[in-house]
Amino acid sequence: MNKRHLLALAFVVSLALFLIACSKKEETTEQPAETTTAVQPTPIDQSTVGEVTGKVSFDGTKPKPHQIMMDQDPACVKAHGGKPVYAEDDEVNGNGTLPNVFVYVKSGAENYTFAAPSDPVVLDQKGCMYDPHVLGVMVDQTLKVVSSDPTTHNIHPMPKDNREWNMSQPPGAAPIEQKFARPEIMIPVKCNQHPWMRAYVGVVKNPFFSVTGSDGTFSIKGLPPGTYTVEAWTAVGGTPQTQDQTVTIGPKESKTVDFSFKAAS
Amino acid sequence: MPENPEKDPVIGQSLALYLLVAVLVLVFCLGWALWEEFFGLRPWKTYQRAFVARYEAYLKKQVPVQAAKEKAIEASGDYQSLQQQLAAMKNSTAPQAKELDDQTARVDARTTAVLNVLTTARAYVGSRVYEIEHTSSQSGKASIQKDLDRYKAGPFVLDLPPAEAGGKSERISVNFDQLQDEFNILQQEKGKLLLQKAALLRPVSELQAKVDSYVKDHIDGLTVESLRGIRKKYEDYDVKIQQVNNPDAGIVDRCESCHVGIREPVELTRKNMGKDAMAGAFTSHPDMELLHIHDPEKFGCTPCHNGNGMDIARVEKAHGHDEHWLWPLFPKENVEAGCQQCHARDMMVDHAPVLSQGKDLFMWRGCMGCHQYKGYNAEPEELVSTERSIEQLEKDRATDQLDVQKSIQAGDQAPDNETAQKLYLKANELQVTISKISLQIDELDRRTKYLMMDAKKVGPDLKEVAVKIHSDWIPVWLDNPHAWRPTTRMPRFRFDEDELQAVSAFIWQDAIKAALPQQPPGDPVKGRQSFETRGCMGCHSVGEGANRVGGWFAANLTRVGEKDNYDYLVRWIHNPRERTEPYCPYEKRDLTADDYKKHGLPFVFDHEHSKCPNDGHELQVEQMTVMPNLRLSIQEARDIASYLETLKEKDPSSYPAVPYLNDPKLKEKGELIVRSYGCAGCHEIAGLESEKGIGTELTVEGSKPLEQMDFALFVREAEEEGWYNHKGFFEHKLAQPEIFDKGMVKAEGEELKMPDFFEPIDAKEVKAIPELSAQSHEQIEALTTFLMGSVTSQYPERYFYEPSGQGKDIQEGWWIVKKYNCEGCHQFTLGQSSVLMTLPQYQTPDGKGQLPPRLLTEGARVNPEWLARFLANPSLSDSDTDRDGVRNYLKVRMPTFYLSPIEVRKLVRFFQALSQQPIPYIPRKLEPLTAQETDMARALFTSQAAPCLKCHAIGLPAHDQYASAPNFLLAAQRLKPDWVRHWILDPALIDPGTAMPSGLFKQAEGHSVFAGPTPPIFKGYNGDQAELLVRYLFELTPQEQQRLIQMSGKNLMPASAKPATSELRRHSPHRAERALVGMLTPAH
Amino acid sequence: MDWHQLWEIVSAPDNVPIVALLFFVPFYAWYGFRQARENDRLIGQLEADPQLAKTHHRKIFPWKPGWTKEVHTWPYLMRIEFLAAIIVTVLLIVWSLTLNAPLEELANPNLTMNPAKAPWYFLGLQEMLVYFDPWIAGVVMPSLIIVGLMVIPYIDVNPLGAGYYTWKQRKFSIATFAFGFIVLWLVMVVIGTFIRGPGWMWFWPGQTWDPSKVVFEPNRDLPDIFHITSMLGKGIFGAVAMGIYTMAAWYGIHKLITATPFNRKIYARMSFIQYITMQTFLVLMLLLPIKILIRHLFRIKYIWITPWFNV
Amino acid sequence: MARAGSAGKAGESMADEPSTNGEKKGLAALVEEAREDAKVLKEKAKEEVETLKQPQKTQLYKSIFRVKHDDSERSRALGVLSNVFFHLHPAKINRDAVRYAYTWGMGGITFYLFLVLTLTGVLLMFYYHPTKGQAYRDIIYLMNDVPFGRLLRNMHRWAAHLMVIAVWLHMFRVFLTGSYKKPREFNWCVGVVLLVLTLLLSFTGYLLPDDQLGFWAVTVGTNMANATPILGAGGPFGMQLGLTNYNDVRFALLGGSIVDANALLRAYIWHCLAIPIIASVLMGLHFWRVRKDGGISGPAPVMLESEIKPERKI
Repeated sequence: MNKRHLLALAFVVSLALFLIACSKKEETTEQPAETTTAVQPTPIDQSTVGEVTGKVSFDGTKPKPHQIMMDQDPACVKAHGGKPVYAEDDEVNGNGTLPNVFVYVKSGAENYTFAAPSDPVVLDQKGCMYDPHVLGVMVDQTLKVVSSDPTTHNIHPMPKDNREWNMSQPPGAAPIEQKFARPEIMIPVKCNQHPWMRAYVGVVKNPFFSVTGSDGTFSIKGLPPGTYTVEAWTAVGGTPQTQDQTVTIGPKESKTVDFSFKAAS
Repeated sequence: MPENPEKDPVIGQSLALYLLVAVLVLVFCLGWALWEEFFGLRPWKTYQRAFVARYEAYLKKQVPVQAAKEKAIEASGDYQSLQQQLAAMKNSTAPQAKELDDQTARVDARTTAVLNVLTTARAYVGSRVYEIEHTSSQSGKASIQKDLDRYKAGPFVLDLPPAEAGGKSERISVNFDQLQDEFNILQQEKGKLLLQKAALLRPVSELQAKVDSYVKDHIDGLTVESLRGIRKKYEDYDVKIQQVNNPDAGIVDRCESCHVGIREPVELTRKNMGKDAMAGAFTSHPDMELLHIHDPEKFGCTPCHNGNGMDIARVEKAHGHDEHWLWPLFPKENVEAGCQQCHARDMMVDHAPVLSQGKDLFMWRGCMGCHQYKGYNAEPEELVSTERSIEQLEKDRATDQLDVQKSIQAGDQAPDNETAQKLYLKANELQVTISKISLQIDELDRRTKYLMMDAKKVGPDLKEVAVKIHSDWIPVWLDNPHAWRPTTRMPRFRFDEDELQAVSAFIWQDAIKAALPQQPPGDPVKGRQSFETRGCMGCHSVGEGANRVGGWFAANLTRVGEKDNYDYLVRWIHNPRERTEPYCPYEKRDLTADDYKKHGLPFVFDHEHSKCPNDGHELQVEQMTVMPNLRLSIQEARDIASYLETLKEKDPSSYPAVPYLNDPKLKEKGELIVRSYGCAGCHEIAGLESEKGIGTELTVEGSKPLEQMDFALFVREAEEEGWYNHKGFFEHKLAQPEIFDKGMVKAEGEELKMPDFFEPIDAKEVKAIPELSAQSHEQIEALTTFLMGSVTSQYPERYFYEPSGQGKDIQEGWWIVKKYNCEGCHQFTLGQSSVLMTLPQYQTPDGKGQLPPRLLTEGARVNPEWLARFLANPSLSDSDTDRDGVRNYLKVRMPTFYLSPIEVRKLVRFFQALSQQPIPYIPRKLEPLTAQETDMARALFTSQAAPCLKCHAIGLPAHDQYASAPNFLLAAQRLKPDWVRHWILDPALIDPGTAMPSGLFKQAEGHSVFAGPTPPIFKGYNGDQAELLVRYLFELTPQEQQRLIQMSGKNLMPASAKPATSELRRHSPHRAERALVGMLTPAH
Repeated sequence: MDWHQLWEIVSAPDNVPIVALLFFVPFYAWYGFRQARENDRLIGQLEADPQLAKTHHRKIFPWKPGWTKEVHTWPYLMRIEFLAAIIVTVLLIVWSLTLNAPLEELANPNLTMNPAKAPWYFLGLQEMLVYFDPWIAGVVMPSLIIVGLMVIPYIDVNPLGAGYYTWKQRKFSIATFAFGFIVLWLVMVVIGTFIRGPGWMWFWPGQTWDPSKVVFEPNRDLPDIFHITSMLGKGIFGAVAMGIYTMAAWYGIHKLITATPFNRKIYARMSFIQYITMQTFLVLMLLLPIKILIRHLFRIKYIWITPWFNV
Repeated sequence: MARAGSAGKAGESMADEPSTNGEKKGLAALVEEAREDAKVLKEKAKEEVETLKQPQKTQLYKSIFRVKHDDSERSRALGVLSNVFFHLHPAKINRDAVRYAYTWGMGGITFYLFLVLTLTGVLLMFYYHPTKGQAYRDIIYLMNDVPFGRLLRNMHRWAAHLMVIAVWLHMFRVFLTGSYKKPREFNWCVGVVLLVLTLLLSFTGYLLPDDQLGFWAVTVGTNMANATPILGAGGPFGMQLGLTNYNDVRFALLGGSIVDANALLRAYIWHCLAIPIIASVLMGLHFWRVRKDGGISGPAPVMLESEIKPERKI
């Protein structure tokens, strides 16, 4: 072997070594963990908020009130002292307005996040009827079901999007506390032992909702300026129906939105 | 030699340049070959490198995300308290552990000292013992022994370190035995110490394990530690062929050489693996659960997906898309075809909805009417083979009888007693054999009967056409059934006018002529109520187009009044299995009243009277339809029929008259056509009952060589357009069967026979694949998938899914479930929804309460013997059949399917198997109630707080009108006690969404205790109260129930209850629903 | 024109040698005949000038006095051999790297290939199956070809043209061989490869190979034209027809080999056995094109029909 | 044993020597002696390294290459003559015989291709089992797994095709140059047999992958054998001679009535063993005859018509 061969070999070996050295893994560093914090409510400038108010009226012939026969459970009959009880869905106020209408901001508030209030919404069972008949809760807000009756009830919400449950509540038992994780309009609630009992729970993501009372009015306060779709839901006459309206609110503005329902055919 | 004036061209010319160039080119070629070997044919190397890079990058990104999640979990209270607990425990055990460790160390030191001496000594002793054993002379042995004894006597000097903390070292001298003892003692001592330490630390280590796995158990995804582990694995990744090799099945799959991430524990999507086409190769398997069922190490990839698992030199080759590869990769939309070759016996394949749909469609669409397919429509074939067996047995019996005679005769004349006895014995044996054969024949006879009960036809019985149909309507229907009823499964045969007339005439003249009893009209309003609530809509629909409501399984009934006789319709609704005349397969004709009269018998035929009066063979006594009997009163049947009549769009008389129907010449021609088109595959037709299907057998159609598929004139076109493959053939054939007649010159009657099952959206426009509705496309895709998977497998049969036991029961059960459309009303698994569940009248809270029971845990719920009884007769009563045996409070009713015992047995086993319940069922023995316990149970049942009797029926009509749950009296026979116990504790766990509320019991001191206020008698009771109720329910007698009712008294039923109002309420549970039910059917 | 199909056939890996042949054979034919022409010119010169004939080195390759008459094999021949070996190797490697040897589905006796073709070099024989019964095309003919080739040296009595290309001196033998090799063998191979499609039917280049193609193939024999129906009549008629053909061909060939004075000179050198042998092979060889023509032009299947064999 | 024993004893006595005489000589003398030996060895090594500069003079070289490789006439001639591979060639040839225009080189190329085929064929045999089912799998394995397997198979296949072409062209050239004429008649016949063997080699190889292509090609081919007159069941007089598909010549070829496992084995044996051996022998004969018949035929001086000599009668 002569000198040239040696040189060539040396070259090849050194090249190989160099390559090996270069191919060493680059230092793998990991970024520090980003801290994911719990959902913070979007701050709202309270000085600019507006308000939507309105009235829900009823058009056409009033539905004939249907008497509820509670003779299945004497305890229920007793609670009403023998007075006839009528289905809430047939109720129309004396002034031609509708009670039990759930009015809420359907869209327009998606850019805001809201924390669920810590106080629960209470649903009472009184005289084998739900009180209130229509109610709204926010997502993850506690719904507290209490019973003032001497008979056993079971509370059976039948949602489409949320998880279904069905709990028995004997007289004097502790209140049942549950939450709904997903927005849903409306969740019917029933008692399998007293089939006439019916409540509707609206689960929404924002606090902008209201239920009309005996005067048929509602008001939604604390709305930041913007354009909203407001929906009214009612089960008047027995069949659920809804109406939409769009409303734009300027800073500190107060707008009126009126709805008018007919009994479903 | 003279001077060369010119250079010699041969010698002078140099070829060096040429040679050089040639050699250079050669070297280049060799280099090329090397490149090809290492890179050109190894594209997977690039894939793997790319994968490793991308995967690493992705993992790197994932680490902080998961770290944050971990932090959140570590911050949780549970974890913190665990940590504190652990720390406290560690602190408390630490000093003791240290002490133990120190002791161990001292023992170790002493052991070492002993061993130092012992090792040498043992080696010496060992060698001497060997010598003794191998020395032959006794004296030699003795001398070595002596030597050895001297050695053993020692002394061996030991320098031992201190035994106690702070003790002194010692020096002792011992003999060999003592030395060994010393060592053994030390060993024992060490063992004890170690055990002590382990016992001390066990709770600590258990808690430690809990803490360690806490994060892993609670995190969504992988922990940072395991992510790092994966990264480490890939840091030193070795690029090489990744293959699954299963020589047992001949599987060599290298798919994972490119699809590296298919089994990675991290879920990889296309999105996070890059933007180029390669990213598609790096995703995780979309259904990891499938991989858990089918271990890739055993099954590889190609048995399910097809492709060429071995050849990974090119992507197309690996996917088997090159010519001459028989198993190209299944396209995405037909990927489930791969399941079929092993799951051919399953009607329902989990994880494969498309394939399952295809299997179902093959039955529902009536494909099996013409095309044989192993497993489908098995009854007729089995019937034939059963009859053959009977014939053979009868022959054997006759021979045996002759032999008996002969043996006896021979015995009588035998020369000696011994021989005679032998012959008599033989005669006796034969007589026993004959009895056995006779019994076997009886059994087979019964089997024939059952098989005839189970044999069904896809289409209606055409023998009844004359009593059922308005004659003018027949050609209208035959011309294009889809035009008349778009959703029908009856396909369109491409009849021309002549054929149409001939077929119509044949069917009309071939049918039975009889008179039906006249039926008075019913009340259509009531009929509509019944139709919408009795469960008819689980299979049938009404309304057309967008207005269509109801099930898909059976006919749309909107226009049924335009074609059917009212009288026939009433009979059909009242009992669809009722036949005008029974059919005798032996005589191959329908029997008339005369046949019965001849033998002095009344013209009565049903399952109890199913033998032919002429020859004693089993008759077909019922319509071969799957439609069940709803056990409605004749009045309700009239109401429903009247209601259906009101839906028709026009009067039957408005169809053009068809005078030719009675032309006898047309009949002959018609029969030929009907025969050649295989109509008898789906319909019962007089004279054609035993016709065979006219189509090709399709069991292994997917592996039929392409060359043998009849592409007709479309080979070139198909090749150019890329559908010259099985998929293309099936799709085109299904979408438009006549396409392969296009351009062909054929004589009349030679055209392709397969009818059009799917109607083009626009019939005028002729296209290779006509435009079909999305639903048709879906069905074609499902059927194509099914057929593509129907192959002769190249894998050993032991790889097929052919389970025994419960797996087999489930397999067989699904065939029946699909056959009778049980899923129209019932839910078997949570993902699947019944037809009724989707109907509007069952959407409201009260509507949901009216749904038929879900059968999620049916096998665990009911006693199989009871279930068999119930399936055979759901009214559970022989006299009062217009009721539901269990849930009479529901309007919807479990009908009678007249299942044969074969199918009942299969269904019962199916339900038991679905719930992993053993068969036979041996009930748990329940402890009898003491008098005290009976009183307690009564008290609980009648207390105001226990709502059981509010919903559960008790047999009193005034109470049961409100009932929404079955009578407890059924429990003992119907239910299994274990299930009942679980059920009353928390029904929502068994049947989510049930009306039965949870929270009736709470746990206290290891027992379940009633949640409400308990009656005073329970004071001091320590037993399980749920178990008490179960025991009470299973002991419940009618008398006891009466007693309960009396005890409850007013609580159950107020005196003020007025049957009139309650009747009204019962029928309209809530007004909202009532309104909806009205909206269901379109105005007319 | 179905170019796609044509391309598919031409580019099928196993057909590449035939495509190569289509270039090689014309090239080498031209290459050889060019030298033949030069040689013929030289022969003409020498015949015209006997003086030159005595001094000339008589080759077309240049030669100067003083150049060595013989050269060493090493290196002058061997270097060419090495070069050739390298070039062939290169060719093979490139070919092997670019085209994969065909591998089809696993053999399946139940699935007939359409067309089922013999290896390309036997396609000439397979083509003969169209015109002759298998025993002739498959057995007799190959045997005749082999024997015919082997007798060539023994019946070619022409002493001229040994060791150099010439046309002038061997017109008849070269024409005959070229006819046999190029027309009867290579052209048939090409037809068998490119023209014969499914069902061994005739498809012009560019015509679509359609397996379902139906062609009119009347099963007509020569005796049928003359309305001979009895088996015996057919046998006798066939024998007579064959006899007439043999006589005619014999006579024609004889005329041909005694056409020119030079031919007659060669003929005179032939022994009787040589003459008979040559005539036999030539008559048989001529039968081939005639049968092909009869088949294609008149659609006649057999000439001679006997209970044992048909020709 | 005895030998080993005595060697051992000798070794012992040698080892004993220093212990007895050591006292006398002393350590210094021993070192001196060893140094002397080393010197001699070094000299020798030096010498041999020197000779390595002229490797052609080493014993090793000479034992292999018997002649000098320089440009001298003698060396050139000996280089050919003394080489077993080259001695097929004469030492000297006609100057024009090297011309490609005349020979086309087809004979040599054919032989070269035969060598290539032998080499690749042997390698292929390592991976191939001539059994039904396994054969096809082996080919798949060869194509996908064996290093250079694909190249190997392709080369074998294409070299075979090329060989057929080369043989045909070789025959064409031989005919055109009239090289079969006296005295080369017999060698032409050998050539014809070699041509047939080449085709048979290729044909028997066709079946070996056991794929559709080979299967049907061989089916077509052997069906012709079935039609052989007198020997085949389907040929003329076959039936009359009582031949069936189970006792005729095709059965002998295939070892069965259809192309199956036996046919595969027979094809394999013919392809790998029998025909190559026969062909090699005949090739040797062919080459030997070329030499004996006076080397290659030309280019010969043209002959004139006038020079035709009268025929010599036997």
